Amino acid sequence: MDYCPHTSDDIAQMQEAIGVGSIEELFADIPQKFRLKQMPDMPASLSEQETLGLMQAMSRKNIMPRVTLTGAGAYAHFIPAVVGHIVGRAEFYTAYTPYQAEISQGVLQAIYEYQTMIAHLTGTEIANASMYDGASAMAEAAVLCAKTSNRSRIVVARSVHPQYRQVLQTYCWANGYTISEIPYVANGQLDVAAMQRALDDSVAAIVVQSPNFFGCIEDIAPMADAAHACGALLIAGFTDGTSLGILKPAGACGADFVVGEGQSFGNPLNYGGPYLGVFAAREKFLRRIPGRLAGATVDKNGKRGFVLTLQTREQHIRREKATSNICSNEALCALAAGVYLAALGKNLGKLAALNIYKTQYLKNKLLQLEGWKEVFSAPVYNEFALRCPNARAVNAKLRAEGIIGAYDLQKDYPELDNTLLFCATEMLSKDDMDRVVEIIK
Amino acid sequence: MDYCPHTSDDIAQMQEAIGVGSIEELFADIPQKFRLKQMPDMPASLSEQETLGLMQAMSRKNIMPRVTLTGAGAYAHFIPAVVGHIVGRAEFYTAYTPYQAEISQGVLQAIYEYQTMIAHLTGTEIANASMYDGASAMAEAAVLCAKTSNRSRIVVARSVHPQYRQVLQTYCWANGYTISEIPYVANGQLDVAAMQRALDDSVAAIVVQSPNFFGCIEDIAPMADAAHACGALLIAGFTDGTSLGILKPAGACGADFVVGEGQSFGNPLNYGGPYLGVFAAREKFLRRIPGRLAGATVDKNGKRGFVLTLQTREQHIRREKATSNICSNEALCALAAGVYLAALGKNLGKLAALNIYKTQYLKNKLLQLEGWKEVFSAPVYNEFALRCPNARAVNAKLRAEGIIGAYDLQKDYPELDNTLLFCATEMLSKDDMDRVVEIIK
Amino acid sequence: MELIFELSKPGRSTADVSASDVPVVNIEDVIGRQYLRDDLDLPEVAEIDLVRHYTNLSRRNFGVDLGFYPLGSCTMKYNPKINENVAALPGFTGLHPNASDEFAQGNLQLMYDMQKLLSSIFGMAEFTLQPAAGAHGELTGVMMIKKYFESKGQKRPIILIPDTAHGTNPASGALCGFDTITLRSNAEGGVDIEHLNSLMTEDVAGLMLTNPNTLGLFERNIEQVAQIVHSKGGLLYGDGANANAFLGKTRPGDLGFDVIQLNLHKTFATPHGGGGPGSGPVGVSEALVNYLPVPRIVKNDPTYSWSASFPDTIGRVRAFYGNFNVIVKAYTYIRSLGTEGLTRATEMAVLNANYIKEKLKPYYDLPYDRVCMHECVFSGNRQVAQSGVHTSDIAKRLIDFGYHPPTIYFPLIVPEAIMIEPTETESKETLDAFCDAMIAIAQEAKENPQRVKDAPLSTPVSRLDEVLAARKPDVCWKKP
Amino acid sequence: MELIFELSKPGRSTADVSASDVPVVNIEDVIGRQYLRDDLDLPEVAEIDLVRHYTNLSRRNFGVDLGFYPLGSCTMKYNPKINENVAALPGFTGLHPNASDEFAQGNLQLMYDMQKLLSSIFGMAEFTLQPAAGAHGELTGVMMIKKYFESKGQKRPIILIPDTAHGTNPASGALCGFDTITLRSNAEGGVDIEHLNSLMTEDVAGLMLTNPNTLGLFERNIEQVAQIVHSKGGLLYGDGANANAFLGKTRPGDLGFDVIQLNLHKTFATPHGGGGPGSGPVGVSEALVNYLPVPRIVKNDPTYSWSASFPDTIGRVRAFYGNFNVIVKAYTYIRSLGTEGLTRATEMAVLNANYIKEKLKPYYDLPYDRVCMHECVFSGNRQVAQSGVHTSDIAKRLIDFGYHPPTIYFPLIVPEAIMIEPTETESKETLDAFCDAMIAIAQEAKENPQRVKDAPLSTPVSRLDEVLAARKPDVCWKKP
Ligand SMILES: Cc1ncc(COP(=O)(O)O)c(C=O)c1O
Ligand SMILES: Cc1ncc(COP(=O)(O)O)c(C=O)c1O
Repeated sequence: MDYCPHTSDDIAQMQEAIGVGSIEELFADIPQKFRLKQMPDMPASLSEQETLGLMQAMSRKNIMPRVTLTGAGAYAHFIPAVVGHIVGRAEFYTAYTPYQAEISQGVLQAIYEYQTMIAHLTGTEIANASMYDGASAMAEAAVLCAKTSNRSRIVVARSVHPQYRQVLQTYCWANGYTISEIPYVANGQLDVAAMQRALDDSVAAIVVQSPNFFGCIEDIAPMADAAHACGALLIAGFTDGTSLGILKPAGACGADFVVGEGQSFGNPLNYGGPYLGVFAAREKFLRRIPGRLAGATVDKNGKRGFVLTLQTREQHIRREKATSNICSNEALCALAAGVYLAALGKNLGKLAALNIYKTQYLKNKLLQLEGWKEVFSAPVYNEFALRCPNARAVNAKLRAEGIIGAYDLQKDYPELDNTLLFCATEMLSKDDMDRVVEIIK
Repeated sequence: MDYCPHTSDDIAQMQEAIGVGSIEELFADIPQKFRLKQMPDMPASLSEQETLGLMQAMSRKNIMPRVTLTGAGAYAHFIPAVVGHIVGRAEFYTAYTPYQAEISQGVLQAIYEYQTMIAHLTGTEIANASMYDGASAMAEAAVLCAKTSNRSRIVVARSVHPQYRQVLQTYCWANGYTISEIPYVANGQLDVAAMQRALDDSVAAIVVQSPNFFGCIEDIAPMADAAHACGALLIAGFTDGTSLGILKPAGACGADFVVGEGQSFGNPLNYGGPYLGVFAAREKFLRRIPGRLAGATVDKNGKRGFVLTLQTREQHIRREKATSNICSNEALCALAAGVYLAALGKNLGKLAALNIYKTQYLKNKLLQLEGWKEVFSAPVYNEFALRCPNARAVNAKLRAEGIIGAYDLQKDYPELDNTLLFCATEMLSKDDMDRVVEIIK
Repeated sequence: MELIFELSKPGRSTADVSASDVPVVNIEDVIGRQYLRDDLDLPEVAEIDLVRHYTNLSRRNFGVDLGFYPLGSCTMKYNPKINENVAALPGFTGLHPNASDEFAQGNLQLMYDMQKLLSSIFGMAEFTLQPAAGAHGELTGVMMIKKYFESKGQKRPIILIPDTAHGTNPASGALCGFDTITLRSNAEGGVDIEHLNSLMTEDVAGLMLTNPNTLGLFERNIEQVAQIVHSKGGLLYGDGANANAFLGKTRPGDLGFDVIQLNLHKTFATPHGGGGPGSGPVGVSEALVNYLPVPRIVKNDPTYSWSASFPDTIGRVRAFYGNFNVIVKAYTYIRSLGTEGLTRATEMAVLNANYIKEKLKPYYDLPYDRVCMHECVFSGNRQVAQSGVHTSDIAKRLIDFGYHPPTIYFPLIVPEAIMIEPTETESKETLDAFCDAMIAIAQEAKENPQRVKDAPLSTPVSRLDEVLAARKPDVCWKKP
Repeated sequence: MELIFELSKPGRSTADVSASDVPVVNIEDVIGRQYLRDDLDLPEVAEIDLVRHYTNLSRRNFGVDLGFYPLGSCTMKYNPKINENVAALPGFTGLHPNASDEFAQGNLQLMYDMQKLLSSIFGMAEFTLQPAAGAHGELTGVMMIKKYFESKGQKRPIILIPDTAHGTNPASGALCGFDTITLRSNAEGGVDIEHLNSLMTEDVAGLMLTNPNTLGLFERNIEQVAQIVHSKGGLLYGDGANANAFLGKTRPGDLGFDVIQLNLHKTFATPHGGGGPGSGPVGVSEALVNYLPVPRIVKNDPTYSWSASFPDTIGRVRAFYGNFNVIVKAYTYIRSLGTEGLTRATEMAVLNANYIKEKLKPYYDLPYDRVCMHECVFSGNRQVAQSGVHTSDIAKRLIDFGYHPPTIYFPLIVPEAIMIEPTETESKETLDAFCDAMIAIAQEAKENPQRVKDAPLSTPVSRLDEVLAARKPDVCWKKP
């Protein structure tokens, strides 16, 4: 296959119009010694039917799980059919960044609506059009805090998603910022005293997550106060976005930035991507935040319309002084999130409640198993950590039944040996959970 | 789930506007004794997630075949991805019959293009916008011939698809027409001498199919001549529409009507429907044919546009004198067929050739098996009949391997015992066919 | 827009064909030159051009997903997206109809359950899912009536059809060899009982009744109508196209109908596909079960199978089993709505129609002023008289307001008919806005009739010359 | 159009939530009142209204599937539909990223193969697929450069960026803590070698070069450029956003690039999604392999697994493994085109750009008049001088002719720049029609400049007030 419409006649006529005798002449600027005769090591082209056959075979090499018991940064949720139908509209997915507002009102308005929903959900005043993912959104928020405050230390809770902390580490290292980690206490929440001790006027921001990586809900307001008291800012992450359907958002507790993974909002698991970084903030940071922004304005006749706005923040205008280097973002994923949130509406609260019911059920069932114990006592949304006699054996048994097991916390927290982080969403039926317990038994 | 947007406020306001105190009052015309208290025996409503779960489970009760070896009226072909993307456009599939031409130019033009492609493919001058399926298209053609000629006998080849003959029988019975069947000769083609004997001035039409049900290609021209010589018309069917990519169409051999199943053109197997009846004819029958027609015209400014035309043929105008009772047709399937044919273009010829290669390969391989013999010697397109030692055992073996076996001709032709009708399309790889022969061996 | 043929250029194509993995044979050798075609003149276009062509064509088409589509009698309700996704499951789309029953247990169960559900909802003894659309169902139903009398040795050449009936009814009767006689409506839009009494003889096979009829009115005397038809040994046929008006409220079987065809694409929310596909199941009372088309599904717990061993059957009306994929959508719809949902759908459909009727009554003539069911029928008589603006003009003008026009000039007994079926899936806001548009047009017809007659003004083509199209038909493009 | 919030009405919803099949607990008991939110003010709309809202919004958006989209530097080529279908296979969409490797062998093989294929095509030692877009790839690449010098114990605070570079290049450098110094272009649009020589010291970590550059011109002196950078111990970074210009013709690895990021959404035909997602793999030479982000895929025949045991790694730049589903599309594209197809794509892309360049040259200023690669850059200077019509006006006027405007005002060194990238998927007919439109606008700019300045005239909104939007930002709707 190729997708060039050119017939040999076309090519001949075009060569003539250009005034070259061959296509090769157009590549004359490439020094002869670097010209390829043949692309090396490449398989031959395939027909469309062969292509589909090849890719179907490859997809079938994956084992489709019957049940998924892990969350830990990505969440299995039911996606209403409307979402796919909307993001599948060619006008949306074959467009690019809406530089030309007049023929891009569709995407601009949809993103404006998305921003509004995110700001409300996170309890902030503003949100951008999306970041790459939750982890990079968190890292960019931290870099922003350090840059604008001229402070160079970031204080981060150890109960923040380990991968997020790694990304934070990478971004901070690249900018010459340092990181201090704050432990958790026995109930799974942040060690507030340790945080207090870590704060001084070198600290640009505190970074926490609620629910945190262990599923525990954090008490955000005191952290915000502590941060502000020392001139630092509070960056609050979240795990599963659906928790915002029922939990008080960090923005309402004084956080300056709320960042997190938006995948839960209508985006398939997709083995980790594309997802979307949610980035929301207090209004006062409007001119400093990274990423695109859709804004409302009027046309020549006073009619409402939407444009990309505050572009002076962006690299194509301020180049090295830009608020970040983001250019392509995750607009289609944000569109999906917007459609999802509009589709659920107030039912997002019901959905969150259902997640809690399922979680409590699974937790209680598992706790009846011999030798299983709760690790943290703080309230949880839809993830929870349990200590068990042999974590590896549990996951091996589940794997043998085509079930993706729980997240083994020892990977990232050596002290949490034989500790599994389970996740229960509306995708787990009672039968599924009973079966899981049966298998583990 | 339900899909009514009404809130209780809305309902109250609307009741008030209408002047009723309850919804029940609106049903006052239904005599009290016939009013249902409760719909009997119905399952409760389901959430969207439950609905999907239920239906997925049901679809998984089917066994998805690894290989399909039967054709016999429906054909497994590769459908280029573009087809689904186009027919999935909401503007197409959520519209209805284009009664209001000015906001239906999309479907009207697409159908006009479809009609044009079908007329060309079948070697006729005109084609309609689709019939229900190939069988009913054939039956309606026969009824039309009888109606307009005031003759009451239809002569049909026994080598026409048995189900098509059954449908023909039903339609003819309902109209008081009789049917005579013409046998096939040893090579699988129509018995021309028998046909000649069957013809007299009571015969309205001869009905044949090429390729016929046995896969054999018929010699159409002499049949057309014979029909015309006695004042009758020739209705020629076809089996797999892709054969028209390479075979001389019946229209080019003098047939008056060319009818057949259009499923091969971009429509999934769908366990038998929806498919579409192709209906093409000589120009002189334009005002008599059944079904919708899109026609070109101009608007007030002389701009080209399309409308439903010759509607005086239809039941909403002439009611009991209409050329048929068809109202809803298979427009979306015809759209798919149009997109498919436009996507293939001249490659339809290549595709037909590939079907022939595959067919010859499978036939030759099977003929190497002990006790397997060719039944008919006439040339075939992509179906062929073979006699074998034990037809049932062959299909049972294949079924055990998840393969849909060949069509057992004895069901419809008692004389063809242990005779299997195989079909090979581009969907069968060499490996598939080798494996099939291995299994049968 | 250009035609796909006008975009064609030799050498281009969208879909390619794989190289052969088996030996290439000489086609002339295996087929014979005389059987091969000389030319193959299909459009040659690249994928990008094909996709743009059809995508842009789609943008010149109005569908339910774009806006209000009150096309009376067609029940253009919203088509839920989950049904589309279910119907696209490979388990449903991928199976060959000749697969032996072992392969198809899911499909068979679905169709069997669907027949049972429809039987419950409509109060019939059994259903066939074979017919491909409503009119095909009518034909099938009338054939069963014919067969019924044939098997009783009775000659009944006549079938009665009300003057309000949809055109497919008389056409279906005629296509079954019946003489059709038109039954008059009475002043309140129902069956003229006296006329029925006078027509109903033992030469009459039956009456094809639509209830509620195409005026959107429920036949108040249904008990008497059924009694008259039955008393002469006739059968009562029901055109179920209007079933959205009574789900959960009453059942045709209880009302005395012997046969009824449904339009799944109307009542059960399957998309209309720009003209189809539809699906037209037919339900029958006990007396007619033996005449159902074959094959029929037989349940031998726990499996299902096809059987054609029903000697009294009318035979087949199409190949295979029906528009299976459409049935999947309708089944999904019924299961997701359940009893409550279906009943509420009917209630809201009827509420919406009555709401529109009340709101527009001051502005348009309402020939039958009584509570309506799921649709209401106005007449444009007043506008014609006032300023020569016809119903067709009003319809075209509605396009400029962003609406699909209602059905017009049907039913035939209402001059300048405007038949509005809002369906239950439209909100009060939508109805209010539509009524405002209708009222504005009524006003405009008085004040600026020419503007209405010039409509539509907002479409890619203006009013098209239908007379030219019919006088000089051009239904297939010819190379210039 | 109304906002989704303006359509909202209490009590409506599109998506429902299943009833609980497990015991319902009291939320306040398990969570605690203080952690629960007070309000949840999301839009409440019925499915029909939601679908109409977004469907109608989509119709106010221009995409490649509607028409020509010559947005320079963005490579808006046609996105083949088969790739969409492949990426939607449940085997690819359904797997959780925390699934153990046993579950994901298909995905792992796909990603591993993809890295190998990209390595072959670009002549690099190894690739990472982790970055989510081109700029993210730049950042990753520059981080590796930083790490490379760090591990050598060298302090090199500076990175060189040509004046033609895309804005993401300096921003990425800055986000890695580098000072960026601008490198001048010479008269023929290439690197000013003298300037490079003068800037290139042992304080300089490297040069970020785009080749062909954003003028669409191939760096003729690439060998010398690489030699100068390398001779001072620096590294040559390649911005591969323009890779569509040289597939099968040359390889960055052979040209001397040490790091290169790709934009799969440009070169390898994945849709741009109205702004994303993209995917920005980074390839490195042998010397930088150890610094690649983790995790990396390790092949232990016949299985594949993830490994994070690479002590010199820069770490992670995002969670999980990259924009997997985008990679599936790009992989499908590469496999279906194969060597021949990719080479032909490049050839036709370059042919198309040169064709447009030649056709428009008489009408618009062409600052660098030489053979271009996959795009060409004009200047609107002449039009400004003649009649005060600016490039932005020309762009808006093109909308009325049915085209998406080219990229404008970039690269910065061309005043009033008009950057046209036709891509290989556009036919000669399309290019001819586009050139006719450009020529007509040039004419119109002379004869009726006001008309051009008033453009667009055909859109649902006319020219929007961007100054107001920035002065009084309104980025979130507030309830009135
Ligand atoms: C009342 C009535 N009966 C029958 C039909 C015919 O149904 P179909 O179009 O599905 O054949 C229609 C279709 O419009 C109708 O409105
Ligand atoms: C030359 C060049 N480099 C880099 C980028 C950044 O790529 P992305 O938008 O994928 O982050 C772009 C995007 O427009 C570009 O044109």
